[in-house]
Amino acid sequence: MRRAYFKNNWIAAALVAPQLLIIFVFFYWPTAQALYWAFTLEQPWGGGNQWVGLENFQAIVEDEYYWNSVMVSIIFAFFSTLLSMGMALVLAIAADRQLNGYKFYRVGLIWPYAVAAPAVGLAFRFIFNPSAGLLSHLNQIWPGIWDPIMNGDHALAMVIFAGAWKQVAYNFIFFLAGLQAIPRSLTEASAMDGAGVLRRVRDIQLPLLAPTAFFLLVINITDSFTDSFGIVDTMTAGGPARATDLMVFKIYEDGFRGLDYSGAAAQSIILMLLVMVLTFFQFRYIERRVHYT
Amino acid sequence: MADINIRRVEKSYGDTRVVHGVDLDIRDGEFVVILGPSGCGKSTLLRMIAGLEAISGGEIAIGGRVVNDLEPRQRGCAMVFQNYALYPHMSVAENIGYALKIAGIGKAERRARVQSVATAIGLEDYLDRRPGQLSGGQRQRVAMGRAMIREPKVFLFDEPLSNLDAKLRVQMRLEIRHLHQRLAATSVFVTHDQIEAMTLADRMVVMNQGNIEQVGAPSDVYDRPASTFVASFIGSPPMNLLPGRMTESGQHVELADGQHVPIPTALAQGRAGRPVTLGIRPEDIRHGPAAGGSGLTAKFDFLEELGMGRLFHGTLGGQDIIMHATDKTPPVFGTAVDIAFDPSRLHLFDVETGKRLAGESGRADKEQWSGYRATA
Amino acid sequence: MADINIRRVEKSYGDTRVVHGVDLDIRDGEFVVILGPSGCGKSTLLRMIAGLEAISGGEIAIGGRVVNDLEPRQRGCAMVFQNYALYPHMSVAENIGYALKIAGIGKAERRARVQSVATAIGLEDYLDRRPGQLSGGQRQRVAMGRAMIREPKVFLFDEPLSNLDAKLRVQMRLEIRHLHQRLAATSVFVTHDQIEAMTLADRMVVMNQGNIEQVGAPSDVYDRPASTFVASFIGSPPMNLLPGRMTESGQHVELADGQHVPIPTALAQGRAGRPVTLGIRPEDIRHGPAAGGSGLTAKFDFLEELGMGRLFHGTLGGQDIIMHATDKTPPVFGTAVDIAFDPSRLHLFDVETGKRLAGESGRADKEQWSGYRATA
Amino acid sequence: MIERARGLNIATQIILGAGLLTLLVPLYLTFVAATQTLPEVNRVPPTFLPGTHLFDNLAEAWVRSNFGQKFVNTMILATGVVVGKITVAAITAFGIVFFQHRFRMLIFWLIFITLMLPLEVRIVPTYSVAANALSPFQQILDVVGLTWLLEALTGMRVALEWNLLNSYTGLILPLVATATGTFLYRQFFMTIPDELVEAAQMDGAGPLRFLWEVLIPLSRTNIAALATIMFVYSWNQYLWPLLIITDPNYGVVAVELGQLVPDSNTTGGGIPHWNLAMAGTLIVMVPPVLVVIFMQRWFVRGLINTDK
Amino acid sequence: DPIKFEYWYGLSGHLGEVVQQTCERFNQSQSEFEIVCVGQDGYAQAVQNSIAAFRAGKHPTIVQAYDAGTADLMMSGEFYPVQQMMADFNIAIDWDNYFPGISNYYASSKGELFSMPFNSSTAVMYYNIADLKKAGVDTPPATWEEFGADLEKLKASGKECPFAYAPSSWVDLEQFSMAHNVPIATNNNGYDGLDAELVFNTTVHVQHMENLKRWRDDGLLQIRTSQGGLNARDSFAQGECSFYFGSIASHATVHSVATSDLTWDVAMLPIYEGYERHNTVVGGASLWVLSKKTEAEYRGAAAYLGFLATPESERFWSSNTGYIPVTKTGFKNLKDSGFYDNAPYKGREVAIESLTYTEPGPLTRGIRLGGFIQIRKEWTGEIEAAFAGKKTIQEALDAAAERGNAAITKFARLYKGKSLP
Ligand SMILES: Nc1ncnc2c1ncn2[C@@H]1O[C@H](COP(=O)(O)OP(=O)(O)OP(=O)(O)O)[C@@H](O)[C@H]1O
Ligand SMILES: Nc1ncnc2c1ncn2[C@@H]1O[C@H](COP(=O)(O)OP(=O)(O)OP(=O)(O)O)[C@@H](O)[C@H]1O
Ligand SMILES: O=P(O)(O)OC[C@H](O)CO
Ligand SMILES: [Mg+2]
Ligand SMILES: [Mg+2]
Repeated sequence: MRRAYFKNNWIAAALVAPQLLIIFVFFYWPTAQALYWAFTLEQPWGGGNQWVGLENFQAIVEDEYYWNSVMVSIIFAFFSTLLSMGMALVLAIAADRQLNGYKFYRVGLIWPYAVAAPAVGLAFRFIFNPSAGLLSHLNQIWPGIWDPIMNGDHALAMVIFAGAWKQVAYNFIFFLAGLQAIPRSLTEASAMDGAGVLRRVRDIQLPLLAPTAFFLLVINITDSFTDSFGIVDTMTAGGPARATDLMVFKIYEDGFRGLDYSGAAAQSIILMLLVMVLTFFQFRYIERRVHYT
Repeated sequence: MADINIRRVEKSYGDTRVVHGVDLDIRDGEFVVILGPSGCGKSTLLRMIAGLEAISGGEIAIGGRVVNDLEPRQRGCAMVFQNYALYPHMSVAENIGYALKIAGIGKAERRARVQSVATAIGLEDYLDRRPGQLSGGQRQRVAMGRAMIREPKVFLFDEPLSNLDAKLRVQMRLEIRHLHQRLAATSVFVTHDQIEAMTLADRMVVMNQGNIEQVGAPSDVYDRPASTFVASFIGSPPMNLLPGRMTESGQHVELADGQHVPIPTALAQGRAGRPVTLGIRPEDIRHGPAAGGSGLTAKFDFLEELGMGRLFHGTLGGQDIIMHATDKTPPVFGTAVDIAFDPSRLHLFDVETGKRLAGESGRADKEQWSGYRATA
Repeated sequence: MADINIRRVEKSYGDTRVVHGVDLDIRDGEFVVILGPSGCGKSTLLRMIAGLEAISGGEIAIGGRVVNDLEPRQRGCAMVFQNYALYPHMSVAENIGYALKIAGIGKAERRARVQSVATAIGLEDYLDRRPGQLSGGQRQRVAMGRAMIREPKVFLFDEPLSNLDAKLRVQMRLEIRHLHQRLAATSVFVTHDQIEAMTLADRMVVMNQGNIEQVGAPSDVYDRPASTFVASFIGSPPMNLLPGRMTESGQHVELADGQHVPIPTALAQGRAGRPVTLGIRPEDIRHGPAAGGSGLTAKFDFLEELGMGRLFHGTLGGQDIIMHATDKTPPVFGTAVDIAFDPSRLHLFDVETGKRLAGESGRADKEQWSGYRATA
Repeated sequence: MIERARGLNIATQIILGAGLLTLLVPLYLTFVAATQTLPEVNRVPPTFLPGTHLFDNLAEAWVRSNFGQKFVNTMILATGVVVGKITVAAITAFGIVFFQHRFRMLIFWLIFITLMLPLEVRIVPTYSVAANALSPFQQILDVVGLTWLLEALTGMRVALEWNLLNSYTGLILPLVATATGTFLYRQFFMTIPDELVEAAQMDGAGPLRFLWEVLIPLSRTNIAALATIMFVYSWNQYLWPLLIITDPNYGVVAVELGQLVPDSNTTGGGIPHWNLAMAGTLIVMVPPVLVVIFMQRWFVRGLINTDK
Repeated sequence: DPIKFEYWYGLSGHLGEVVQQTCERFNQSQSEFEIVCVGQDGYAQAVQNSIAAFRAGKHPTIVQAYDAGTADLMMSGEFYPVQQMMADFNIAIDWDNYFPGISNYYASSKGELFSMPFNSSTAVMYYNIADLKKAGVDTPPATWEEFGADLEKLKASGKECPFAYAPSSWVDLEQFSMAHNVPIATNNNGYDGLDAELVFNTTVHVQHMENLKRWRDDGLLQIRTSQGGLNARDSFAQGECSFYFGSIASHATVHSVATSDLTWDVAMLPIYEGYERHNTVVGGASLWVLSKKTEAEYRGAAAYLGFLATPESERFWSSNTGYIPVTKTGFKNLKDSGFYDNAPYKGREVAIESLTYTEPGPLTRGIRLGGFIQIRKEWTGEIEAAFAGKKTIQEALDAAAERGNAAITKFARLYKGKSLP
């Protein structure tokens, strides 16, 4: 716990004021408005609204496609996080061994981070194109084995892969930083204790990376729930047959595109609650296990 | 069978050589302390023994087997690190038992051995704690326990006490000694603290800039430092070193201010009229007219009270000196006062090389001194 | 005009009180060292003087002015921190001159003053370096320079030497002393190292668990500790404390194994037959049959070579004891050997309160002892 | 450390190679597509070897999308966000970490929660706010009756208006408001030793001086990391500019990129010029990739103390 | 300075560029006004963004709104009926000159035109002449039965992809139902009241969708969407597939992207045997003038719309895009000048023919359903599910109808107490 503080709280107020003002205007005010809409029927052109209580929520929870969207989001979150964190972790551990070419790999693995999501989406549309892309060869051998256009599972897999790809570099950076922060003497101590490289990874590095992994888990999961719009929009537009209808995409689609502001507002509220609960849960139950001091 | 033989071992990082062809033989069961200032290559040497650092040249053998190319785990050494390097995510029991776990030793046996080690280091009540929940001394003991449990042939310590406060340091020192008495494993202990080195070592190795300056029993090194470097590195406060010149008669050294210090004649051989460095330890100086008569005088400025004696700070022959006095003579400051020392406690060094003058071998040296003492 | 008056000062964190109504007067220009074990409240007290910690009760006045509600910068104190707290991104010159810069002092004057301070602390050649490029001792000096440059009325030091190695510690100690002699600013120095305290202090304040145990000149505290706590805290190795019982005659203390230790009669007053704690410092014990005749015996197990003397570890009256011997008597281990000590060097403490027995005031105590010494 | 693990070393190299390949293949294909003509791009089966039209495509994409101006706009956007965010985040984190007031945790959570509701889902109300950033205050005035009161007293109607549509401010401000930077700083500030604060206090420094002369210089690597993240983030902004910018003079690159592949659900979209789109992608990628490569050393270092 | 006003349009790509040109032509034609035309990259976006902007008070004066948004706009009431506006600014327009099928679509029940007909289209069948010939077919199919048979023949002739298909409510449901004179919803497709109910799950539409699905299962039809790279139109234009259904608006685009050796033409949608062909309905978009603008801006808007209605503008628009002329004289002029006789314009008259095949009846007048954007989405989603084999066509259409009805109900509730103008 910090013990040295400055006393002048007026200055503190002045310092936090800009950010609070901006988030009040651009975040809380609009969110409050959305919250209000969730309990009304809001005319798209702003002509007026009627208070309907929990009806919008009721409609949502009774809609099987809403639950489909929740499921899809959870699957997406789980697998894209697993995939990107898993891959980043393996690569970071490999890179951390600092064999020949380490610097080259480090740069090579970091810079995809800079590529914009729309560009990722476009590139992946290309690659996963069943008739023209890399996988079209597969289709020539086993026709129909890869069909993200009509096969929902394939489409979801494709979106997951692209979503994961986008995150690998970011996760890699954090894992590498985390690994390099592990004191060298611990590695040496375990080497003296008789542990080989792999054993060390398992017994020392992985456990000590847990705080980093936790941090990334929160970021990745939150991100996969809230920041997946771009990829879905460019790759599948939620289809086919709602197989990639992630919650945030559905909100945008129903609200902004379908002009159902109220229903979308209700969905936003649920999404926000869900993300908060997830974050809270992660903080409460996972963080406790991963911090050592 | 765990003697360690170090032959012309060198270490270079890129172009800079930090260990220059070191030779050292450590006998089975011996407790050797490597002492030297920061950056002199102590840790590097130790880590080469451990296998944590590749050897750039020469050869290290443990128990007669050359280990240059062996991995750390194949060398049968255990090491205690300066910052302990405990695994923060494991409990004390897991930390201690980790090596056994890797060796594939069953749970029951592991528990039993961890238990017995924990008892030995007095941590039986802390087995379930994480290192973060322990005090410095307790962590240090865990680090020790972790090394002990493997019953290694060789114990390596890299300044394991330097993070502890003074009180704990004294206590841990004793524990390490007891440990060594019990296990009788060959031990190499690195430190830059000379008290630690003196109290722990069977034999001390004093290093300087990648070279060994002196090897010997602690009292030998203290009483007959092989060079001005060793003389000033060992002893706190350090030995007073005064530039002077051997008189033509060879019976005295003349200091910068013209005072004459009587020296044992044996030392003068062939050096009459030549410049020398005269060494005398603070505790070997005392107040009062010299027993021999022709008294020396020094001027003191202030004293530091140690409780157990006092340190007088002043000048002699234009040079700062310190006298450690245990008597309660009322101090006189600012004017010349008589001081005295037993000539048998004097040290002479070559001005240029810094090497100790007189008989080359320690043995000869000793005899010479005791001979002198007897006749004095 | 910078005496410091501390009146019934208390500090609580929530419900736990960590400083219990401390009273202390520090004279202008005095060098006071606060000594005590970790967690006893030294830093807290110091930080309340500095204004870094709010005062929960009582009053602190500096130069006669109550400062309870003043901000740190208004109190005219400078502080040297344990880890130096140098600004890592500023050069040495910038670190030292930062306070002046804040005070709005012009560049030219600032440079001149930084220069003169740097010369005083011997860092003229390092002004452009960053703290990261300095050795521990140099950093410590920068921290000192930073405090000096403001020419503060009061200097506060919070264990400024504890991160240095032994050698540097000795050297920095001297520098702090010199500094104090030159500037004559009131200084409060916190440490848990008793050597530091002894050598530096005009007056020592020994604290324990938020209370002051003893205040006095270092030699007073060393020679006449007010309690077993002070006795065992000051001195390294610490005073040997042996449980015993005053004989009916009041001339001896009988130890657990039945041996009798002669004591000065003055101490026995009204305590005949009652249990007491007998204290004797390691350096006050020596080999050999007591001068008086009726010898004591102890059994020794091993010794530690210090160069300047040796520590014998053993037991007396069933209790571990340590003897610091400077003679070169060949050690005998495992069997009873004669030891002796001057009764005038004995200390007696109440078993229950731990307080020193005999005259309540230090002065009376002193006279009594010297009286005894004269007749012995 | 002496380690004899040849097999493992080879495996490590293979893993790294494969990982690099996986990450780079999409980028490579982007490059390949950017070097081909339209028919070559659309050929089945595709060729994975670069063609010869890279520079034609780059030039064409550059001209067609008027990237010159878009680059300037995006640079202004990115710079604005980077500078704004670094500033706002730093002072906010400072206010939270180094002062002890009752609302610290409340403010912390107020900011933290903003991470959880993305722009996409509150886009319509946010848009209204962007059209008049003072509208919340106006509405508050209206609701509490102040507007009415003032009108009654002075005869003047309070009409607060600050339109952010089609402006750099509108592009920048909402992006500045998010929480990421504040967190990074908070984490870093928590590692600053108390003594440093106290030393500054003893030296007579007030909070602002401490912030400016001690904290900010010490946060340089963190600033570098945050700047990199924010630059990439704002350079790649898509949805928000798409929404609030209707004047092409304020257009940004990512939106322009999207326009190279028209919405094919509306008639007339024309054939997607994948070759140009990919050439555009390459062009658009250059600045953030350069920034990341240039900053990666500090980037990694700046993150080390933040994740614990 | 000229009076500036904004116009947001949804057309993109080549067609979007032509829209820009109309703006430039207008700006050059006079100096009083300056129209600022902003492409919104898609019909849907144009409407959404306008709504968002409207709510914020920053909307454009004119917006191009597609057919599906018509009911939403009408019910909002937030527009300036163009017929009224042109009258207010004394710009004479011969409203009777407009094709009735077109003007009806955008008019109130009393016949007042709310928005300006602009880019009008209808769905047609694009076919590859050479491929058909190779398969032994000389005339394009007029019935779906023939169409099915032709697919078989094409396949037999070695064509991998006889039919490029992407589910499109506009073609498969809306234009199809009009051509067959079957209802999409009760209340005459919503014209008679907001409380309409979808019935497309009970008409020949079901059979048609089942056929499509069967063709796909038989490998006669390939799904081609932009998500898969080449969309249906481009698959056709590249010669990969022999048939494709889409808007006549693409006529110009197909010309511009077709491979040089592609021989192709368009024809009216096939009809199932036993059904009588009716007129198809107008698609594309019209221009709406939104409320809450200044008089000056309205004056500018009126001038622009007037400018678009001139024969030269109409000619410019129709010749540079595939959209049909919206006035009878406009069509006549073009036709008389031989415009439709030669490539690249030859064939576009098929659209007019389809639109005017019969007089618009109660079921072929158009669709006036609230929340129709949502309904299209539901339909697409369900059809995709059926194509993916998750349900039968009937189940899919039932679900689409049910969900669509919910949207209609919600819309009715949203505007409780109001009725269609
Ligand atoms: N990885 C390295 N690369 C280059 N030089 C190194 C490296 N490790 C150590 N050195 C240098 O080798 C010399 C010896 O280092 P070593 O750690 O052995 O010193 P030491 O005697 O243990 O000192 P200390 O008491 O400070 O631990 C030093 O000068 C150091 O700077
Ligand atoms: N912020 C705080 N909240 C609660 N307790 C505190 C706080 N700061 C210090 N303490 C407690 O107050 C007591 C005195 O602390 P202080 O730092 O003054 O000890 P110290 O004598 O300086 O010890 P050390 O030698 O370890 O520095 C300790 O028990 C400590 O745990
Ligand atoms: O492609 P268009 O412009 O003919 O329009 C088709 C439909 O009407 C859009 O809803
Ligand atoms: Mg070392
Ligand atoms: Mg302290």
